[in-house]
Amino acid sequence: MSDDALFDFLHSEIVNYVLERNQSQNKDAKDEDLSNIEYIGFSTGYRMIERLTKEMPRFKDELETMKFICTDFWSAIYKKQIDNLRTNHQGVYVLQDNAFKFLTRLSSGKQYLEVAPRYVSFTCGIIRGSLANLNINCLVTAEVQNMPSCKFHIQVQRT
Amino acid sequence: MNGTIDIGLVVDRRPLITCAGELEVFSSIEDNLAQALPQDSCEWRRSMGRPIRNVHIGANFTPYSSKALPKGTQWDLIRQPLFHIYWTECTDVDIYKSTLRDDIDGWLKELNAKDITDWLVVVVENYDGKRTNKLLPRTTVLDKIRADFAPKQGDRCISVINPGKLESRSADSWRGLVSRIRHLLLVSYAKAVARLEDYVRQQRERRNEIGWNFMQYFQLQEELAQVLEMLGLNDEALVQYDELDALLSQFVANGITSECVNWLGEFQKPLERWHGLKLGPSSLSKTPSILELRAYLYAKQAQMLLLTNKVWEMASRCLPFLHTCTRELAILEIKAPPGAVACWLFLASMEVLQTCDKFNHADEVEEYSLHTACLWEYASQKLKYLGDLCGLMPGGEPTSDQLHTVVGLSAGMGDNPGPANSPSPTDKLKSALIHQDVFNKTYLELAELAMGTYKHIGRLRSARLVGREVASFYMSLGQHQKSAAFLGDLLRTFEQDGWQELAAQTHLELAECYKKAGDVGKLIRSCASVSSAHEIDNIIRWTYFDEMTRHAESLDKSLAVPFENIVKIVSVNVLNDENVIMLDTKVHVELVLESNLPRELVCEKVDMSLEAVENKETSKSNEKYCKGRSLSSKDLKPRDPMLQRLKIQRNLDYKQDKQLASAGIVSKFTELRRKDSTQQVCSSEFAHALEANKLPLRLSPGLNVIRLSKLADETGKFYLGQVALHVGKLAFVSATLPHRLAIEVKEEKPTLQLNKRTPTLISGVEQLMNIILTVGSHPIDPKSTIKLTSSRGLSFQIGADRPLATTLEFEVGAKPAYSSSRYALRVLADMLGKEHHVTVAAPWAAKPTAVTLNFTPPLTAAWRLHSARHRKWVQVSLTGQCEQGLTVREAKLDVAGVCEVDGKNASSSHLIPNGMTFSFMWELLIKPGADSPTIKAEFSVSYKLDEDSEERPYRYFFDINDYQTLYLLDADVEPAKGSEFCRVGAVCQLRLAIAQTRASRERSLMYEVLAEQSVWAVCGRTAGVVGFDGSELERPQTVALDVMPLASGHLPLPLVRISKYIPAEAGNDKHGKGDTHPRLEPFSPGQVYNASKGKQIHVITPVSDGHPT
Amino acid sequence: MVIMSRSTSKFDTKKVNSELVTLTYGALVAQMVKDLENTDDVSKQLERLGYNMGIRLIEDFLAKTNTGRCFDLKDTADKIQTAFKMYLGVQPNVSNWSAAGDEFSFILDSNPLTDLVELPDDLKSLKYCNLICGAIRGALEMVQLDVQSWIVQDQLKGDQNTEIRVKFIRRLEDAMPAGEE
Amino acid sequence: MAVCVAIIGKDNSPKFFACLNPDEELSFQYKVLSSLDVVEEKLSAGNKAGSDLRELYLGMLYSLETHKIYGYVTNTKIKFIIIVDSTNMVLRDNEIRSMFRKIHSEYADIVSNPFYTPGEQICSKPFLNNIRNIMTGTV
Repeated sequence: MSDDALFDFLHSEIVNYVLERNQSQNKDAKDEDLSNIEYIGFSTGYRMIERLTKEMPRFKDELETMKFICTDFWSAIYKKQIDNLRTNHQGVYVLQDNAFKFLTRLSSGKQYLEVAPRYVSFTCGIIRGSLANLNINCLVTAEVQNMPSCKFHIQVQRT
Repeated sequence: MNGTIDIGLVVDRRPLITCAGELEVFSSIEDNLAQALPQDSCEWRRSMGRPIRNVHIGANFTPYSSKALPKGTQWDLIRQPLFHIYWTECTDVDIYKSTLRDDIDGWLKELNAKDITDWLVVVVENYDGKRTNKLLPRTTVLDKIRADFAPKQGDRCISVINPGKLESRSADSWRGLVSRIRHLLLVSYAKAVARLEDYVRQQRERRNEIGWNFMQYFQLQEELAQVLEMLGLNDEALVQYDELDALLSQFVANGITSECVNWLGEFQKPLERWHGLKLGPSSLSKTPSILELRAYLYAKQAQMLLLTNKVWEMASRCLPFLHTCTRELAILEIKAPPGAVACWLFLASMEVLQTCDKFNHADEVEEYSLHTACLWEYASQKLKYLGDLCGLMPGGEPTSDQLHTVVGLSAGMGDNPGPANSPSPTDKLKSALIHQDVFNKTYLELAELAMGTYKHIGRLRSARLVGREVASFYMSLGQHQKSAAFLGDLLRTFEQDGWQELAAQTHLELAECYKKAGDVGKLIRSCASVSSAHEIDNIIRWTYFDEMTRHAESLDKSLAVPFENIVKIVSVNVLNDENVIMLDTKVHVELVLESNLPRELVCEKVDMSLEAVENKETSKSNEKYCKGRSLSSKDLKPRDPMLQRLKIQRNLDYKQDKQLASAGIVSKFTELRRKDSTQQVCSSEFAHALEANKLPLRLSPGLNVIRLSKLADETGKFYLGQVALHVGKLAFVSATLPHRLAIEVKEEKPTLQLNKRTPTLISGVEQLMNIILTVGSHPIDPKSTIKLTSSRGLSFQIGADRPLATTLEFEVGAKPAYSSSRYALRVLADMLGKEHHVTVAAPWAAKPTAVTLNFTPPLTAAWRLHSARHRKWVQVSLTGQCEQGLTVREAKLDVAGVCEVDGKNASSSHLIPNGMTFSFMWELLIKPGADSPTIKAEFSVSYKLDEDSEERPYRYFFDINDYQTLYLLDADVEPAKGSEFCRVGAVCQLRLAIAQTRASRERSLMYEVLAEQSVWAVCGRTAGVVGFDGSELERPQTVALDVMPLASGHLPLPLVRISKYIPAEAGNDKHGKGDTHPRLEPFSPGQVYNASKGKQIHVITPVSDGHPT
Repeated sequence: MVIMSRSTSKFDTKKVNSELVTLTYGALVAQMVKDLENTDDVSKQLERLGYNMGIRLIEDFLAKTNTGRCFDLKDTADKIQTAFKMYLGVQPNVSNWSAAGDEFSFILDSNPLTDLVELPDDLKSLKYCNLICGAIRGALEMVQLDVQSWIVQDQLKGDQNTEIRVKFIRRLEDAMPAGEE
Repeated sequence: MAVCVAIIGKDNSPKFFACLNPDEELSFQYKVLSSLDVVEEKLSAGNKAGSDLRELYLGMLYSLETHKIYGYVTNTKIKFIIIVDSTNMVLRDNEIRSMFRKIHSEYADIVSNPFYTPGEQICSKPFLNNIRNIMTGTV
């Protein structure tokens, strides 16, 4: 596929599909239920990572894995790297993408902030799925303050 | 003379040094020299950029003989004298010139002839006393020798002070000599080694040529190895042996492909000896068998490894090595008596293990345990094999052939006795092959060691698998319990890792084991598991199924077997519409089971336990669990948390100013833990349980839908607990269901209500009330009666006809559940009390309950006495109390004939609305002056609430006392003399006139002027006492007081009050003690008539011209 | 810690992209199957999704290839063929023209959308790659071509190759907006 | 030519098992199971030692008189086990390694099937065939 237009369109169709379905089941619109978008991302990521890590040496540790997610993995999917990765070295990682692909299309600033969550859920899923398959059990959430910048919070579950 | 580290060195590879010249000189220092040489290490520089190594080199000395001289370029120089020393102690130059020089010259010529360049001339100097005082000669012999023979290489000539004498001075020169020899020797030795290496290389190149022979080559390269070993380069020596190892393997692997490798044929002769490895010092026979060759090679490698402290590597190389050997035996098709190879392998592994123990350093145990574990296992396997072969296995008896085999094998092992306290592997094996019990002991010992070591290094699975072998061994030993224990562990491991097929197999073995052990309970259990394992062949499954059912019948006490894989709960559904179920109604549950049993199972009973929920739990769990109406397989099988769907929601954060600060997503999901699937069985007991509707239940293979139900006969909250299938005394019991499905059983008690029909109850009137009886969740016994008891003054009755009573009983009668019926209760309360009680006793209520009824009278009355001089009036006013106004008529006032009464408005009838007051007036026609006995007055009136209700009387009783007028009081205000008007601010006169109308006991009374302050100012006294002697009645006493009006207009006169005045002294006749103060006593309303009431005086404003008054 | 931005991936982005779409699409279909109990509904939904994508893809396509209007159906077929190459990275053959020339097929011998898919038995009737049909319909509607498109052969059903049929219905008026079906 | 290929899940339970000779399957299962000990050993050792065990291919896990057992662990903790006849001199380390690579990519494809739930038994016919071909070296 020469370019990722198809992926973009597919992604926004997924968002539409899930939201329409929510409506049809009249879930409350206030705190939108994005579970299904996230899960579609999850199973995509879970399978994707199986393919991507085929040729790769074994990861040394969690941090190395995260770095991989931020660099090679991210640029494979979003054609750019995560701009900033922070961690407290206790299983919390914050990935910041200053121009997150699915938000760049929305006009930046605050006006579309309310709909932003729809466009980050899939990616949260991708991250969670990939890490899950790499045996890092975690919770992934996202926060958008001013678009198109987005922060992804990864919380590793130590159990 | 021997080197330092020659353990097991077969050939002494130390270089030979020849000694020429004055040998006696040499012999005096030979020993010192031989020892000194290897003491210090010396740098060995080699060609081809190989690393510089520090080596120790020793030497053997032989007298010089020209015939023994080798050619300086021979490849095997290593075996020849390769360094040559000329010794002399001549110090006299003249003697040197005369004889010595020629001798040395000859020696050197011979060396050169063989182009040998490695030589040294040593001049030993002996100092003794007589020489010391002499001056040293200008040139010494040494100088001469140098000049003559070694003008360029000065280091070829050296002088040394004889160490035998004067140690101190000689030490340095001695050290010099030794290191010189060491150095030069090494240089020449290095050359020799290099040549040898070249030669070896050449030989290897020719390895594919016809006639090339491995053994020859072997010896050649080993020589190199030995040299390196001698130099203490064990690692490099090892490399040589490894190369040989690899080369041999290569050849054998390729097999005899061409005649170039005919030499391999040498090895193909049948095996005669299987001595094991013979670790440690060993030598190789000229024509070794492949095993011997291999053994020797390994022994050598082992030795090098031990010398370099690599015990673990020796161990690690062992198993692969043994595998290679067996494989090569196979490839070379070497014939060997049965068991021979096994013996050899056993011995080999045991020897290695023993050596490991010997060299066991605490810090290395870990490392080599990694490799010994599998060796122990291997040894045990080999032994077991031999046991089978020689009929040593438990339960068996060796046949004569087998005994023969044993003899043969023992012979082939050779003798290798160990010290008494620790028998050698050979000893062990021999006795094991002879005595069955020793065999058993040894085998179990080895297996235990294998398991132990495996566990130690954390290879649990491997340990368990050894355990499997052991289990079967114990089986044949008839020790089924032990066997079962091992199999149990094995099974657990398989199940933990989820290896169903292996688990199934183990169940099979366990079943056999329990059968032998006669443990019916466990046997049934494993039969069930086997027969429900799809991995196992159907015929087998059937037989075990039958076995199970057969034994189930013979059970004498009940047995519970967990569901596990035998039966699976697919889904559970509560069929009732609500989770709240009324007492005495049926709970219906649909249960879908999947039976993995191969045949139909007939269950006499199927039930599902109900677990009562502790209240504290319900409070919180209500929300969480009880919503669920059904469990599906999804809920039942533990999900992989890694694949969980999460609840993801949008999350918007607003600032104070309601502006959207950030938007994101959050997960409402909290724990990602894996919920433990293992639940204890038979925890709940089946006291309250749902039961299958159709029994016996035929549980067929595959899916089964089962309807369970139970009459809810106890209130409370229950979880659906466990499922149990009963087959005779055998019960298959499921794990406890996740506490998601709860049923709540409730009951509703009947109730009895007593309801007013009207907002207020009125006493004195019969009214209707409602008794409402509501039957609860289950009907009441029709015979049961309800009893009402009333408090005093209250009476009631059901039904119009029967008379009112104070107690009342009535039967409930047949009433369906939840029906409610209404009874009309007539009530009548007298007017005495406002509050009345009804006590209700119902059979379902523990104790009777009292209901309070508040009644209000229909109307209230009040009375007043009015006077005019001597005439008297009574006013009775009625106030209505019921919302619908009541009508009154026939008001009567009965004064008990004290006097006549004249009703003013009594005759007519009146409507008195609620809260309104209506008054009746009567004049008491009494004679003035007559005394006034108390009048017992009774007011009566008849009222009715509305037209159709009949009239009832209302009575009101009151007493009238002191109603005769005793005093007439009058007052007037007059302007001061000379003015005809009262003016504001001008003093006027208040004239009081008090007249006594009849003689009375009171002699004196007091008057008080109670003037309105804002209107009147009383000047001077405001009160006084007037006395009456009772002589002249009706003649008033007058008093004048000064008062001043403060306002203009028609003013009411100041109010004057008179009271009885009882002087102080006059008191004692009343009470016993004297009264020091005078007292006032008020008159009762009727006794004083004040005529000035209502009088007014016109007061005008003061005159404008201030003319005095 | 901060990462220096090196935006070249060690992966073959083309390949990754194609796999990403394939997997994402798969996940979506799986979700739909979970949501809608009826398989035909899923197929319909997929077609609708494809349609929505089609009406957006066409702009992207025209912009990138800066081609104009299609003259005739043949031309259209060729353009779609390039679109296939462009978006799915596979070049289908255009064939099986109907006599009337108003119907033709795309024949794909491999289809990235389905290459890694195996339909479970209970979904044999699922038209997994109906998305494509929808996309074609949607895209053409934007250039005023009303067509039908459906799957004739499907590798997922064990056919040799996947054949997608396109049937020309009518030319739409320019005025007519592209609305939902 | 490999005599047995096994795929073991994250949870150490077998997800796929193929043997040239079905009769041997059971005995191979025992071998594969015990090889898991070594796999775990190597992995944990790898963690300790760090870089030395970064390669997915673990090499020979252990050898028996009759067989050699090789291991490979994906980044996602899926274990592939190959059993080879010890008489087989043809298969050197590199052949084994490339076999594993092929198996890995086959596995990755299976996982990519949206209708396959990771962690379930793999019972896809085409997959089985592909693995067989890899075993027999026909690919």
